[in-house]
Amino acid sequence: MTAVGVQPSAVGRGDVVLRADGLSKRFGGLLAVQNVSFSQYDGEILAVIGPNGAGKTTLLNLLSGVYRPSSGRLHLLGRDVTQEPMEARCHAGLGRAFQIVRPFPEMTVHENVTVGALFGTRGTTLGQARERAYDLLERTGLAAHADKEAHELTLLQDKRLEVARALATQPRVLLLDEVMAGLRPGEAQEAVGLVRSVRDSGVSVLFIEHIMPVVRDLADRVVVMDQGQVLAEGTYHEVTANPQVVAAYLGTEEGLHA
Amino acid sequence: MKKMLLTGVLLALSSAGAVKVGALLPLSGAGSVSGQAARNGYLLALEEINKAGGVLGRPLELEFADDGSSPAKAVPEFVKMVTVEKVDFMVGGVSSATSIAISGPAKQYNTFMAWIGAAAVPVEDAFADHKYFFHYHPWSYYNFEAILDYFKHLRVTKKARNIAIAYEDGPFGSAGINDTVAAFKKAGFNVVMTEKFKTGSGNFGPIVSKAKAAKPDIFYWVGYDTDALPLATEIKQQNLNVGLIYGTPPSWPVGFEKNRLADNVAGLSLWLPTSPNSQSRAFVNAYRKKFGNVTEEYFAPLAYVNLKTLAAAINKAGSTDKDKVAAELAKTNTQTPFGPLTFSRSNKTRYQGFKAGSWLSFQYLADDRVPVYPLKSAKKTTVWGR
Amino acid sequence: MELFLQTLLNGLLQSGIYALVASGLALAVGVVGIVNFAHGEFLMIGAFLAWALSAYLGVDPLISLPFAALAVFGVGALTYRVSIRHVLLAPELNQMLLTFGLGILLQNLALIWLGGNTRTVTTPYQGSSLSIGELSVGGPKAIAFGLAVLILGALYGVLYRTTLGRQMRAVAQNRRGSQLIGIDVERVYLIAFGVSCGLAAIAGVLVAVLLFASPTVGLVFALKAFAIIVMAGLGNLTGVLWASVVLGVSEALVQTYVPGGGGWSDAVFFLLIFATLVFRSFRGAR
Amino acid sequence: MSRAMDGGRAVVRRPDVPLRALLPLGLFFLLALVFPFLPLGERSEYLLQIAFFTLVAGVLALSWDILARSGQVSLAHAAFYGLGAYGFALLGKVMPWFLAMPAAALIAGLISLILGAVTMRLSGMYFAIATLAFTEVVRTIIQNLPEATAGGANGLLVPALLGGNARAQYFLAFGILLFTALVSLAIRRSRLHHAFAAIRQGEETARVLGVSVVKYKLLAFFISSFLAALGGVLYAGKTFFINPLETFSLANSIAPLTTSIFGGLYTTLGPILGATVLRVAEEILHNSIKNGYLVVYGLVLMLSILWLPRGLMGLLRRGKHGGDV
Repeated sequence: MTAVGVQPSAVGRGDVVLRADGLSKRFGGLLAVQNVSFSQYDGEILAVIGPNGAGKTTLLNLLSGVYRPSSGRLHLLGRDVTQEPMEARCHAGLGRAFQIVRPFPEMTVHENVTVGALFGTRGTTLGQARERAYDLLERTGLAAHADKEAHELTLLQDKRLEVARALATQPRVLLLDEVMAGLRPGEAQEAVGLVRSVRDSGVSVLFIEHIMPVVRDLADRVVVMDQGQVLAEGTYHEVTANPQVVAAYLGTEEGLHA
Repeated sequence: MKKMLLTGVLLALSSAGAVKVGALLPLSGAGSVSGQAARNGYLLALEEINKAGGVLGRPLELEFADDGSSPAKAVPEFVKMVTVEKVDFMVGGVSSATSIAISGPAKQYNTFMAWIGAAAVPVEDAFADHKYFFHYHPWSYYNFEAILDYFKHLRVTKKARNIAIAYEDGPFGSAGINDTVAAFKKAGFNVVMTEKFKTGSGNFGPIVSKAKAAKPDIFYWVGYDTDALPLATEIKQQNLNVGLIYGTPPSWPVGFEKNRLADNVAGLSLWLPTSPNSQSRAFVNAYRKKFGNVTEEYFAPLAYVNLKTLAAAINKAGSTDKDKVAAELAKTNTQTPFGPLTFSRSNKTRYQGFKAGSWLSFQYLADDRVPVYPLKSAKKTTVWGR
Repeated sequence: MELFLQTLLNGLLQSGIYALVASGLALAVGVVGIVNFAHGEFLMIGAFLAWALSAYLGVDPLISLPFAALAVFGVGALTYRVSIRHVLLAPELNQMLLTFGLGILLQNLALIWLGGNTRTVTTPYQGSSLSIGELSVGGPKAIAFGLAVLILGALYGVLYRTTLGRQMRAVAQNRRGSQLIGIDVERVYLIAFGVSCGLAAIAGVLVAVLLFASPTVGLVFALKAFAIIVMAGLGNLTGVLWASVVLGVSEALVQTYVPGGGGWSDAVFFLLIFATLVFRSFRGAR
Repeated sequence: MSRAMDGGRAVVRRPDVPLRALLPLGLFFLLALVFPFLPLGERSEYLLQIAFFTLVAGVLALSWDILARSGQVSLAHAAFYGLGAYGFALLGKVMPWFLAMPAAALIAGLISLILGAVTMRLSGMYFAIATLAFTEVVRTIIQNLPEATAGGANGLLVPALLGGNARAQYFLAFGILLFTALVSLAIRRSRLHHAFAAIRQGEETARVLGVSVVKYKLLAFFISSFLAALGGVLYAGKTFFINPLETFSLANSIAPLTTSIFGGLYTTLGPILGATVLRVAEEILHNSIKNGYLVVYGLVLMLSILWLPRGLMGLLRRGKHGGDV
């Protein structure tokens, strides 16, 4: 076992923080993800887009450890985590926020974040975790709601909580699964600001998104998936100019600029 | 607590000095059938005793406590009887587990106990060194003596040789089963099958199939009333060719005698309401007068005898002094619905009442239970199945 | 060979009782998600109804069967209205405590009114059997098995072929959503719970004929029924039959071929269930 | 830690468990401690017996609740209670009671790890029935052991605890309940509380946040079973006799469940209060309604859950906050 929580200094900007090599996932006869390879660099915001059923969420589940890949390897901060369970990936520096928010319903907002802070990094004491959770609530604009129970929050607040909790684990890479879904345009803009501030604090972000303007505003680089495979990779403008990508999106009802 | 005082006006006036007896019974829970039967027996005895002038010229007062068929409930109830109600004597006791549980406080308070049930051998161990422990019900090993005696008779009269045994897998059926098998063998029988079953499950198919292959003369089962009909049904359906079906449940199902499947089924009881014994007839009449029906449960007359003999002993002792009453109760020699009662040593306890000779075997014949053994109390001879 | 075949038959016949008791519970717990710890007590009511009608009015239990079912359906519906309804939205544990209290209540009411005695029903066909060579098939148990198949089949049909059935499944999956699309959720729950209790009564009537009626008759079978429907997988009605058969036959095999096997039949029953659940959970792992 | 933004903190940072929350619990134990010395007159010895079994019920309920906090609603509590009782009965023959007691609990705790490991992936009804099945299997095995080893179906005589001295037994039970409560409080104030709650409220989410679910689930099992076994030791040493049907009965698995729900789940005081109120209520009913007091008892359980969906603790909390959420 190599060092668990690699210190930020160990990986300089521009280094690869997350690398997928030929990841595949088979469910019975269905190949949901097929030979997917990509790299994410430190400090980068990487978007994964693609039409419905392209295998984006399955890919995210492979990255976070919900599923084990049928073949292929995954490296996190230079360490092979292919066979590691979710909690070990979390300790190794991988955070995740879910598309459908999953707050712990009987905990207060503060307790929710405390859980992330307490278990996300080894050696954190309860006192430290509680302090860090308060800090994060302030950073994510949830401070006023600290003592509310999670089910009392609005959707936007829930999304903030989801991100705050993931950040509490002190990830080096944060996976965001369609966090903008269901938000009003104004709220989405706020969320974009939040993601940027996360990146500015030194966390690399990989996100799945349907809303193309958000992708355009946020992503440094875009990976396009279709039918379980990587179709194209590049900047937003590069991929949207790619005829294959356009074709893939035209084949669905969504369209590229929905 | 509502007083169970059943007495004439005069006696009521002097109730301040009543002699108090506590009865610990399973009035609820698994043992409640026997417990409720015993309760009626006590009430009848109490009425008769107080009508006849009570004890020591004072009324006899009886307090009931429900042990809920559970040791955890029995212990506080027992202690309450002794320390709060301040009873002079304790009677009752049906379940073995609850009786063992109260053996601790019983010794601590040196309680006088005239006990009717609790036939398992560990109870005998638990009370072996208790000075004031009178046990009326035969210990479980006496049951077997009576059964063996009957089977030996069947060997002579019906050439019965092979016995198949089915017993329930709880403490009731399993008590002393190894000794039973050994004793059958020693007496020259072939034990062709020994099988456990789960009481109440109604799952007798496999056992009867197995018995069929073993070709027994006697099918001997140890279980509860819940098992009687399913077993008889299965034996009929699989057409098991057997001389006698013999069971020893603590009680039999209500209405079983009217079922054709019960015909010729035999069993063991301390007492039958049809017993010709004059004491028994008197008991049945008095019971019918008080409660309007006839009980089938032997715990009713057993409780009745229990309280009557205790009251007699107190009267003879002339006081409620435990040693004096114990000395008198030990000298008991009286006729009861079960036959004569005296106290003598058992394997481990000093005062054991009924023993093997008190048991009788009966058969369901023409809608009734008819005694068939021992021959002195038999009304008919055993109907052999083949 | 004959012993072996008879053993299989014995197991199969016993499984009929299991499946019959489990069928009603499968509807309540498995389909609409009401954890009913008092199911055995509804069975007990059915058994006593059969006994009372037979003992006092001389009505054959098979004739009183629909009446018992209807009566207990009523009791179940009433129970739903005054109690279950109020804990549907509460955690499952609250349903457990409520129905557990209900079970104690019903059982002890029976104990007060009828005493703890075991009661048996007398019918002319009780000891009847069909003989095939040396093999014998017990009549009432065969009826129970047939009824179990019939009931499970009918339940399946209703659930997957009728509007009411579709509503039941919809309500079980998403209560609020069902309300939004105009399903009378209250009515669906009431019917499902009532029918579940009615089915318990049917099982009770058969149990009275096959075995006995007593205040505690429901305990043994309700426990096993719970285990069976969970082994089958909640909501899986055909699985209930298969699980019952597997368990019944396994018990019979152990009882026949293992010396002292009768003492191990419970262990086999529950070990199979335990192993199935554990195995399935690990196989289902990603 | 230095990531906090500048500027005034908009949030009041509260302590995890305010001390005043412990007040009712402290009162309970104070009362329990002086109980044997209260001038209860002739009723004192009888009430002491009731109190003993109430404490045991409290141990059982609270230990069950600790497991339930990790989302594992178990019906195997009778198994560990029974294993404690049997372990004590057998070990008590070869070692002094104060060693036999923890040894029996340790054995039960270790066996619980096996159960915990194989039922790891089960939840809800599936978990409940698997644990129930486990209990039945354990019971059957003990029932089928040769009489010479563990008494078989007939059961075992158990050496009396503390020479059968009721008051000494009471204080031992008091000590064990106190120990159980302290364990429960220690959990409440530690990372275990957060791990258990997170697993219960969302197992996968908890794992994503780095909670080692396997470790914490097993830990919950061990602690809970260890404590339940101590309850079993108390029972066995008090009643002198144990047999498989009674010690491993379903009732012993269901009682802690209903008691905890009645008192208030996932709290320290709730299960203890539940055990006390239920036992006292049962005794009062028992003494006032001669025949069929259990009918009323059943009714009380039903009404309680209809009126107090959060148990007695819900009542307490409501009082404290004056009706606010």
